[in-house]
Amino acid sequence: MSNRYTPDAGTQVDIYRRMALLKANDERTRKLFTTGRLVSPYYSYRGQEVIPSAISAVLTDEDYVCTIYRGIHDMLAKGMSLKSLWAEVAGRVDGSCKGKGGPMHLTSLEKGVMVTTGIVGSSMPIANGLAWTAKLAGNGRVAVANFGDGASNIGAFHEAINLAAVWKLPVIFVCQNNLYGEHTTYEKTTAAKQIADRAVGYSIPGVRVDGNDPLEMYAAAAEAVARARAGEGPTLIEAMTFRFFGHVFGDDDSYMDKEQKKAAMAADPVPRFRAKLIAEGIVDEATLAAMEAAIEAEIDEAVEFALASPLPDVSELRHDVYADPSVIAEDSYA
Amino acid sequence: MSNRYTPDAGTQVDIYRRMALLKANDERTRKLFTTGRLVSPYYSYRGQEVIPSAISAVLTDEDYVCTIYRGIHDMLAKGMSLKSLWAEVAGRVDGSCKGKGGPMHLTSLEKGVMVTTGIVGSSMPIANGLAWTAKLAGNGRVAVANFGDGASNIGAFHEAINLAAVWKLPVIFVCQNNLYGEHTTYEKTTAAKQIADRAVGYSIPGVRVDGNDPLEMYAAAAEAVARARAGEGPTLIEAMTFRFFGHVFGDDDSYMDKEQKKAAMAADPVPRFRAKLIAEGIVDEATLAAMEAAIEAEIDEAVEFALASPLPDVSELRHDVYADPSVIAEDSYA
Amino acid sequence: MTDTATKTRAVTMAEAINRALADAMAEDDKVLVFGEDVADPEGGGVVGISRGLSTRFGDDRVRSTPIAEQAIIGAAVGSALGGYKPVAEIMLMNFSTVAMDMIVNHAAKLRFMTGGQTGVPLTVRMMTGAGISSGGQHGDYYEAWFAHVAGLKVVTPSTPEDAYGLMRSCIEDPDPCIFIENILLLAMAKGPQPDSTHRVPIGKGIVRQEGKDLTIVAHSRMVVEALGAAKALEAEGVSAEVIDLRSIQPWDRELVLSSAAKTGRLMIVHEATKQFGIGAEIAAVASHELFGKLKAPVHRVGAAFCAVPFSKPLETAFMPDAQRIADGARAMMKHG
Amino acid sequence: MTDTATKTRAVTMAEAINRALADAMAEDDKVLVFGEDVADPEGGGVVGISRGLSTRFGDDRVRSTPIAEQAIIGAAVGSALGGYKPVAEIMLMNFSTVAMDMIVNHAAKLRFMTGGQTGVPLTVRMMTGAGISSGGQHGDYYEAWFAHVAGLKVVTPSTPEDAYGLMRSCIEDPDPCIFIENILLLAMAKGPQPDSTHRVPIGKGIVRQEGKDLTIVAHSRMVVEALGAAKALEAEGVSAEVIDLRSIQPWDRELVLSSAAKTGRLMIVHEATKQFGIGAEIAAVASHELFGKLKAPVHRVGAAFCAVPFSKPLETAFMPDAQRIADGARAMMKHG
Ligand SMILES: Cc1ncc(C[n+]2csc(CCOP(=O)(O)OP(=O)(O)O)c2C)c(N)n1
Ligand SMILES: Cc1ncc(C[n+]2csc(CCOP(=O)(O)OP(=O)(O)O)c2C)c(N)n1
Ligand SMILES: [Mg+2]
Ligand SMILES: [Mg+2]
Repeated sequence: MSNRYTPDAGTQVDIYRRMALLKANDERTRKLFTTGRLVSPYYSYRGQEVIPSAISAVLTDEDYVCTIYRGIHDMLAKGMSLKSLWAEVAGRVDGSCKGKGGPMHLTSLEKGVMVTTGIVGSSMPIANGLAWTAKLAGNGRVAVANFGDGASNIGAFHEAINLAAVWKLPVIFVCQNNLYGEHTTYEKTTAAKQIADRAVGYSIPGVRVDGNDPLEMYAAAAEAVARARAGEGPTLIEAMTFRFFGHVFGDDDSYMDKEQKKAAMAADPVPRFRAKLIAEGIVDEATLAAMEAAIEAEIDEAVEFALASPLPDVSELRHDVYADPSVIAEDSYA
Repeated sequence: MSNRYTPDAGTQVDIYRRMALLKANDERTRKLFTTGRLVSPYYSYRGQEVIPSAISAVLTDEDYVCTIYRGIHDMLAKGMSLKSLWAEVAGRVDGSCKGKGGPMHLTSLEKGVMVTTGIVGSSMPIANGLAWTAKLAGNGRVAVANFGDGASNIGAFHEAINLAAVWKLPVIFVCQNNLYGEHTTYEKTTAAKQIADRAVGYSIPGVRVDGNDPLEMYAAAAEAVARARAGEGPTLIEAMTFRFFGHVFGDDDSYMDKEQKKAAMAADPVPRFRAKLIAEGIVDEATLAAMEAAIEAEIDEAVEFALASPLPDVSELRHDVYADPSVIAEDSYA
Repeated sequence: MTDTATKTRAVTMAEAINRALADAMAEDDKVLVFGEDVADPEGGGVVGISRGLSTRFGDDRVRSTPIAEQAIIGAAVGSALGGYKPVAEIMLMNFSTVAMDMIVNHAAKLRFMTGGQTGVPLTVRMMTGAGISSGGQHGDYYEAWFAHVAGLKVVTPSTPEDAYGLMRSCIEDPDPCIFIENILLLAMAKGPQPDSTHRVPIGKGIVRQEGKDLTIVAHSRMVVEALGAAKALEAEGVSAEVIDLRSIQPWDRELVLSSAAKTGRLMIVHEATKQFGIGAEIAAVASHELFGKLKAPVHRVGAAFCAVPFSKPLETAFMPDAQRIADGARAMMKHG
Repeated sequence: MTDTATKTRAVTMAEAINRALADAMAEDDKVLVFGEDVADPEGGGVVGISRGLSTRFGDDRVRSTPIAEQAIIGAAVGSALGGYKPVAEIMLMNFSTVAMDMIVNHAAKLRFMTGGQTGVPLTVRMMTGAGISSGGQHGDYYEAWFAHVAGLKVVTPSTPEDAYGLMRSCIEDPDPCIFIENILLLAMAKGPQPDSTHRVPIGKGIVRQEGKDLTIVAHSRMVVEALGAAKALEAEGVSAEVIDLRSIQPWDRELVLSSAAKTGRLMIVHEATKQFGIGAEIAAVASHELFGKLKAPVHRVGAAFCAVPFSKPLETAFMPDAQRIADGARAMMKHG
C-alpha cells in the first residue's frame, strides 16, 4: 500500500462517520423489518460498511455510482438523502422513486447514484456508459460499479471490463467479495485464486485489498480514481469483506461456516476503526458519541418522514412507463 | 514445447492428409460459390487448416467437437463425411441435416461433431455439457470447443471457462486467433495482451501457440487432451493463425493490413508443411501427390453426389421442430 | 400418456416438484439437476425445491453452479445432446434474459437445424410472479416469448398434482420444456400427493369448474383468482367455467374452443402484461374459429403495462385479481 | 411531430438510414453511434449503414466495439442515463438474445423503476429477415417480444423515407426504441431522399394503398408482399387496402380499426412465426373492438412454426409471400 494515498485525520473521521451511518441505518432497517413495519426482501450490508465509506471519501457528488440489491451502503455512503431513501424503502410517494422502485431499485440523481440493479453483473456494463459520457464531456467524472464475488463469474463482468479497458474508460470496478453468492461459497463457483487476478486478462491493474480496513481501502480507491481521472482507464478492486446477516434478511445460516462467521463478526470493522481512531488520538470518544447520536436522530427523522408519507395512487401505474403516458392504450389496464 | 508430444512420422503424414483435404475442399467450395452453383454466405477457413488437423490427430471419433460458422475445417478434419457435408451445403435431402441446417449449422453425430453455431461464443457453454456427460459416464471422451479471437470478448467465453474449471471438465477451449473478428482487429477489441493470459483468471493452463505449425499445435493439443482425459480439467489454447479470404467470402479486404495479409499468404502452412515432410524424408512427393489426387477425386464424387441429391419437400417444415410433429397446430403454416 | 392421479396426503407445490425430481432421478440415472444453490450444502434451492437431492443422488448429478445462466443452460443443452436429461434451474424468470441465446437459438432450434439428428430433452425451471414486494426485475412472466419460439414447450402448473405430473412429463419429453413456477403458489397451493406414475400430458388443459355462461381461461396463479371470481359470480347467478391451461405451448385449443362454443363467452386471464401476451393468441384463435358464434367479444385480463411496481398498493393494482376478473365477466354478461 | 417528406433523388433504405444518422449527429453532438464494425476503418458497418460517420464525426462518437452485446447495450443504457443519445447496433436480431437483460430489465424499466428520475433515450438498430440463405440463427423476427415489454418502442420501416423519418424520431424520442431493419429491404427498397426535417411519428401507420373489400396490415418487408398480393387481387376485382404499420409498439389502432371497419375484413401479415406473433394482438383487439361488425374472421399470415430453414425451397415456403396473402384474401372474400 503506497503512502501517497493515506487519508488525513479529517478524512479518516469522515470515513468513520459514513461507516457509523451505514451501521446504524442497517440496524434500524432490520429492526423495522423484524417488527413487520416494513415488508420486502432486505439484503443487509452489515459488515461491508468500510468499502463504500472509504471509496466515497475520494468521490465527488458528480461522480457516478452503479450498485446492486445489496447496495444501500453504497448509496448512503455516497450521500443519498436518508429521507428519500427511507420513503422509498417504505414504498411512499416521497421516496426517491415515488415508491415504484423500492429498496432494490433506488436512484439518487443529486448524488450520482444512477442505477441499482437486481440482476447480478448488470451494474458493470451500465457504469461503462456513464464513464464514457464523462470522457466525452471531459468533465473528469468517474463511475464506480459495485458488484459481488458471485457476479465475477457472469458474462457481463467480462464484457464490461474488457470494453472499459480497450476504451480506457474512467471506471472503478469494485468487487465486494463477501465470500458467498447467495448460499454458495466462493470456492465452489470461482476458478480464480483471487478475482483480482482476472485483471491480467484485460491488461489493467487488479488489486485485492482488505475491504474492512479503511486505510487500505481508501488507498486502493484513491489510486484507482486518480488513474481514472488521469485518463489511464479502469481498475479492478477486489475488496475482501463479509456479510453478517446472510444473503437476504431472515435467511437461516446453515450454509455458512460458523467459525468463519463468528470470527468475522468479532472483527466487526466499525467498532474496530472507532477504537483505532480514539487510540491514535485522531478523534475523541465524546465527538464520536455525539456524531453517532446525531446519526440516530437523523435516522429517526427519516423513518418518521417516510412512514408519514402517503402511499402512491394506483393511477401511478400509467406514469413513468414512457415519458408520454398517452402512448399506452387505455385498455392496457383492463 | 515438450518433446513428450511430438507426432511420429505416420501421424505427421496423417495431419498433412487432413490439411490437404481441408485446403482442397475450401478451394472447391469457393469455386462453386464463385460460379454461382452454390449460394449462401460462406466463411472460408483457408489458412487455418493446421489447427483442427493437428487436434483431430489426437482425438477419437467418440470425442466431441463444437464449432462455429467458420468451422467446416473442424468438421472435415474430425472425419465428417464429405458427401453429407456437401449435400448439406447444397441444401439437399442427403445433407447431414436434410438441408435444414446449411453450412452454418452442420452436425455429424458419427464423428462427434455435435453443434455448429452461428452465435459468437456459444460453442463453449454447450461443449461443457457434453464434457460433463463424458465425465459422468466415465467414458474418457473429451469435448473440443472451437471459437475465434473475437469470441474471447463475449460473456459466454467467461462463463463457460469458469464453469469448466470449477467442475474440472474434460474440455479443450481452442481459440483460433486469426487476428480479426469480422472487420475489426484484435487490438481494437481485446484488452488482453494475449488471450491465453485469460487462463490465469480460471487457474487453468493457457498457452499461445503457432496454430500454423503442425508440430507445435499437435503438442499443445496432445497435452491438453491428455490432461482432460486424466481428469485434470480444461485447457485454453490460443492458436495463432490467419484467414486468407476475409470474414465472409466475397468481402472486400479494405479493412485489412495488406502487408500482413500478403505475408500470411506467402507463409501458407499447407505447402510449407508439405515441403517440410518431403525435405525431412518423412514422405516422398509422389505419395503426397497421389494422396492429393485421391482427395480431389473424393471431393469430385461428393460434389456430384450433392448436386444430384434432391431438394427437400416443403412438408419438411413440419418435421423436426418437435419429435412429434402432431403437436403443431395445422394453421401454424397458413 | 394419460392424466391420472392417486391421492394420498396433502403436499405443497414445492414439495410436489421436489418429489417429481426425486422420483425422476431415482427411476432414470440420466436425470441431472443443477442451478444456483440447488445442492444441499447450499440449502437445496432458495426455496428448497431441490432439497435432499444432492444428498440422495450425489454431487455428480446434483450441482450448485456459479451465477452464470449462459453456462447453466449451455451445460443443459450439451448434456441433453450427450444423452442425459438435465433439469436446470434459472432462479427467476427475469434472469432468463441473460440466457435467451442458449434457450432460443440453441435448445429450441437444434433438432430442426440438425434435421432431426439431435434432440435437446432439457427442462428449465423458472420461478416468477409478483406479489412479494420484490420490485421490477423479479416477477415478470415471459411465457409469451417462449411460446412464440418454435421448438420449445411451455408449461405452467397451478396445483401440486399438475406440478408433479407436468415435471415428470417434461423430463421424459424429447424436447426442451420451460417449466414456470409461481412463487406464491409454491407454498400456497396444496393438494394430494400424486403417486410416481402420475403424468400430466403436455398440451392438455383441464376444466377446474364447470359452468355455462362464460369461459374463463387462466394459468399459473391466475387460476386461483379465476376460481375466486367464479365463486363471486355464482352468488350473482352467473355460472362461469374455469379452464386451467396448464400448458401454453402447445395449448389445448380443443378444450378452450369447445368450452367457449358452449358458453358463448370467453375471457383469458394472465399475470403477464396484457398487450402482446398469450391472451392475444388465444383470443385471435377463438375469434377466428368461433366467428359469429360468440355472444360477446373475447375479453382479456392481464397485468398493467408497466414494470412490476414495488409499493404495495401499486403492486396489488398491477396484478389481475378475482375482482377485476369478475368485473370483466359482469360486463360480458351484458352482451348477447 | 408531423409526417412530411420533401422528395429529391432516389436512395436505398440503407442510404436513408445512413443519412438519418449523419443528420442527427450533425444537429446534436450528443448523438453517438456504436456497434460491431460500425466505424470506417472496419467498413462503416457490415452493410455500410454507418459508412462515413466515424470519418466525419470522429472516433469519439462513432466506435467499433468488441463482440459483446451486453457491453454494447450497457454502454447505451449508461450513456443515455448520462445525457447522451446513443444509437447502438446489434448486427442481427438473433444476437439480441445475449443482450435481452440490458434491453428488457434495464433500458425498458429504468424510467418506471426510478419514478421518472431517469430516462433511457437510446435507439437499438437490428437487422433481420429470412431470404438470404443464412439459416436458422440469423433471420428471426422478435418484434412480438419487444412489444410485450412495457417501456420499449418498436419500429419497422418498409421504405427509405420512413426509415429516415423513424430513425430521426427514435433518436429524438425520450424512451428506448428498437429499430428493425429488414436485410433485403436495405438494398431493395428505393425511394425519394427525405430532407432533414422529415420525421415519422412513432405509433402512426400509413395507408399504402386504398381499397374497399379488405384490409391487409403488414410491416417491414411484408408490406412489399402485401402490395404484390393487392395487385394480383385487383386483377380479380378485389380491392385491398394495404396498411403499413411502421410502428409495432405503440401501433396505430385507430388507423387499423377504422380501415377494418370500412372494409369489414382484416388480415395481418408478418414474417415472424404466426403463433404468438404481433398479429395475435392486432387480431384480438380488432375482433374485440369490431365485434359483430366484421364480414369475416380476422386472418393471420405468418412464417411457418420452425426455425428459418436453410435449403432454398424450404426457406421460400417458410416466409409469407404475395401468393399466400392473396390466397388468404380470396378465402376471406367468400365470407360476408
Ligand atoms: C443474473 C442473475 N442470476 C441470479 C440472480 C439471483 N441472485 C441474486 S443475488 C445472488 C448472489 C450474488 O452474489 P454476489 O455477487 O457475491 O453478491 P452478494 O449478494 O454476495 O453481495 C443471486 C444468485 C440474479 N439476481 N441475477
Ligand atoms: C453474439 C453474436 N454477435 C455478433 C455476431 C456477428 N458475427 C459473426 S462472426 C463475427 C466475428 C467473429 O470473430 P471471431 O470470433 O474472431 O471468429 P472468426 O470469424 O474470425 O473466425 C461476428 C461479429 C454473431 N454471430 N453473434
Ligand atoms: Mg457475495
Ligand atoms: Mg477472428
